[in-house]
Amino acid sequence: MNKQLKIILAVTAVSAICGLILGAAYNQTREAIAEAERADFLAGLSEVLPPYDNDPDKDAREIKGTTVYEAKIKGKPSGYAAVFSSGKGYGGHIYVLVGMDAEGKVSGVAVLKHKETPGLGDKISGKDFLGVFKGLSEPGLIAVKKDGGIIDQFSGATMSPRAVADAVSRALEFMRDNFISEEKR
Amino acid sequence: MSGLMLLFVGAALVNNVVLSRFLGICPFMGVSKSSETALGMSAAVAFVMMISSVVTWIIEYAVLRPWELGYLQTVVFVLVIAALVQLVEMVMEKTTPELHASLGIFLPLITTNCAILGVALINVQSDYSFIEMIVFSLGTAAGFGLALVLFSGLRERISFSSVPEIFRDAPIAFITAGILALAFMGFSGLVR
Amino acid sequence: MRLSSLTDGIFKNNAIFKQMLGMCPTLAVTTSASNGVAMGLATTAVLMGSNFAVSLFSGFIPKNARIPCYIVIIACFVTVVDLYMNAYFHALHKALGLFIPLIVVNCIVLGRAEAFASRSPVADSVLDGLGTGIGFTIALTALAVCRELVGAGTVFGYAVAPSFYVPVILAVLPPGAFVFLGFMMAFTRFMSSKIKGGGH
Amino acid sequence: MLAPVIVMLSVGFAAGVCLAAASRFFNVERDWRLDAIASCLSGANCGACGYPGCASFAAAVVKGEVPVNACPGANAAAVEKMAAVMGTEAPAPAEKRAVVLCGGGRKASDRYEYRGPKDCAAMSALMGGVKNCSFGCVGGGSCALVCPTGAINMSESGLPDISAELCIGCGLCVSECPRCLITLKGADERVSVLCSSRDKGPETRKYCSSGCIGCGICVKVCPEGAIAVDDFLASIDSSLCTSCGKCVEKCPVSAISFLKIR
Repeated sequence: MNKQLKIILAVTAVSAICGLILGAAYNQTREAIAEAERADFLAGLSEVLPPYDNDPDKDAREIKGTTVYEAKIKGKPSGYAAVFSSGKGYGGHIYVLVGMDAEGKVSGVAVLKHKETPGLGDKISGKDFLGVFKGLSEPGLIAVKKDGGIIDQFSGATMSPRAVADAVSRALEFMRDNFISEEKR
Repeated sequence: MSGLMLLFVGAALVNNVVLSRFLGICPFMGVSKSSETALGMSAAVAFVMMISSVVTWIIEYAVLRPWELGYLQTVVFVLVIAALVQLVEMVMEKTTPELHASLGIFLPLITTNCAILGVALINVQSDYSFIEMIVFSLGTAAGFGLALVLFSGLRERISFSSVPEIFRDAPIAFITAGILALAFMGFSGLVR
Repeated sequence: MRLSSLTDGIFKNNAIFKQMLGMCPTLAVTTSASNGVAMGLATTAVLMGSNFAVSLFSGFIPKNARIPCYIVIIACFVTVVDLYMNAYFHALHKALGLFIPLIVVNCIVLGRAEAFASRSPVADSVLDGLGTGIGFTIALTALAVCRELVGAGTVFGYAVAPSFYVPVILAVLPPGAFVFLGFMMAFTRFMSSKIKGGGH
Repeated sequence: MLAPVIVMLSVGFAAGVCLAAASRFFNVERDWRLDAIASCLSGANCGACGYPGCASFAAAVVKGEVPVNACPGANAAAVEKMAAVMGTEAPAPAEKRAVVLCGGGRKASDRYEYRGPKDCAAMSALMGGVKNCSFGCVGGGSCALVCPTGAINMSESGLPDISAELCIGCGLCVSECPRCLITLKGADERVSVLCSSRDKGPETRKYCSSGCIGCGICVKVCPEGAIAVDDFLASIDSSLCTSCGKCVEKCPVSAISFLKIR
């Protein structure tokens, strides 16, 4: 009998100890991780949004299920940003942070999370690719050349840039509809 | 229904767990010397993969998500898989001793078989429903079995051909696997 | 405390070329040299830690329950490393994030734990972990450099190949991984047979 | 803080219970003698005992189907240990070692320059064989390839060098050699004629410097009369031979020599 008991005891004890260690480690690192991720996100925001003097992630608003971060200068809204994702990526979902200035033009794009093939699709997080989106104001035009847009895809990897373009155009369209009043559009 | 079929074909052929996701290569290379062990191994892997996917899916949605213990995911999944493999090893030792002997070291290695943990994690991370999870695991197990049996057939043929000294056994096996992977790449684009 | 447990892991008993373990990350990760190095170092850290923990507890764990216990210890160790790295070395974690869960299912770690650590003293186990880790890193980086050079014309991200060279994308894709590893294994076997004085 | 510990505890406990239950129901009662016997065997699964592997040979021994010394690879110590496990007294070990009956190799001249797969069957079939001597070893190394314990490796002299320690007498090389040059010799046979050429003396002399020319000096000099020459080839009767070594000294071409003992 004691052979079986020893097995139960051993597995349970080891698991419990590991649970304890993990719980402690998680608690100890929880704030630090949240802090680091927030800093990361803020860095992404500042890169994407035009200059601002408020805390965009605090002035966030929920519109139709999407959180939109608002950038302000002395109280006057100077830009908006939102996270959009596209499932059309080669490796799966691609999460993109898109920034728009007060006139409804793209002020910056950053790729937050993607699982594209390293060395191939992951060029989408490169500065030169994302720079292409800056200044565009027509959501319809934002697509890869193959699909009639103006964004040029990389050789050997069309799915990743197409997914990013799709996410950016949807984000721009969403923000323009909600924030840019009729006459400026 | 067609969505599920696409999911199955996608898991089995398009992103085959071994040839394009690179999961489960160690047993794939180790056991594919003869096709009976290959069949035995893919049956064992399929069995463990199915049960572990179901159990891990239930644990994820019943325990880990409500109590937001996301960080425990890897440890709990691995524990479940390891216990299952140990179970399969004992059952096999009792019921089919010769197959157990021929699988040898590779039976415990199923535990670290990246394919099984990989499938469990993918099921959870891509938020598959219960049915989708079952179909995905079945597809992946079928893909693993297909690749393994095909490859063991190839390797049996290779052992008869005269291979230069330095390429014998492992290197030529990898190069053949590369060509097989190339063939499987033909499936990409079949499912989008 | 035999030094051989360190040097074994690097040449004589190299994880990838001789033991043929840890193939999954080897093929998946070596698309760029920096990934290769990062994965190698992360695996070395985990290998040393888990060998240490396994050889410490191996006395209490009965034979039938050895695999679940060892793999839980390894997974726990990997998750702790992941958490702390995410908290305090966030930039490094963003680069490595994808690879750390891969280490749990890396056959080398459990392979060494079960084959070596559970049967030898703590000091030897840690040394073996270090040796195997270094051997793994060297092999991984070598493979990664070759694949990146052919596949993207760059090494560690710096463009090296002459301008007219058109990178062969296949080297970075799955089939290329298998083929490159096959040739590399043949090459190391060729070298070791040369060093051993050209056996028959 | 408690949540993770509770979760891990319960999952661990559940896994432990399943494992414990499984280890009880699926418990395979293994006869302790099986492992004890298997540990004395070389584990090379060579099949010389007629069983598909050491595990099934051990099972046969435990069932008493086969005597303890039926494994040619088991040396005296191993046979004694197995006898102790089985409770029978230890019979004489049937320890056998492979020996190559040819002393030529590089010393024998080549008929032509051979370029092709390194395989004895091919090398000895092509136009009467690579060597001018149509009886001797062609040095293809097929015996080395087939040896389960790696006891044979081709030496510089062009002949297979069989290490007495590693050789377990499984006989796989005997059946592999196309010219049947390898035989299994017991521990008691200490001296042997390392040549198989049945050509006339001057013939043999022409193509091999250490081939037996059938001169018969060894027959005259052997005190026990254990040596006889037929078809110009000397052969030693091991039952009469006391391994005094006189023939080894007197042989003009040193074709007779002592065998390496364990």
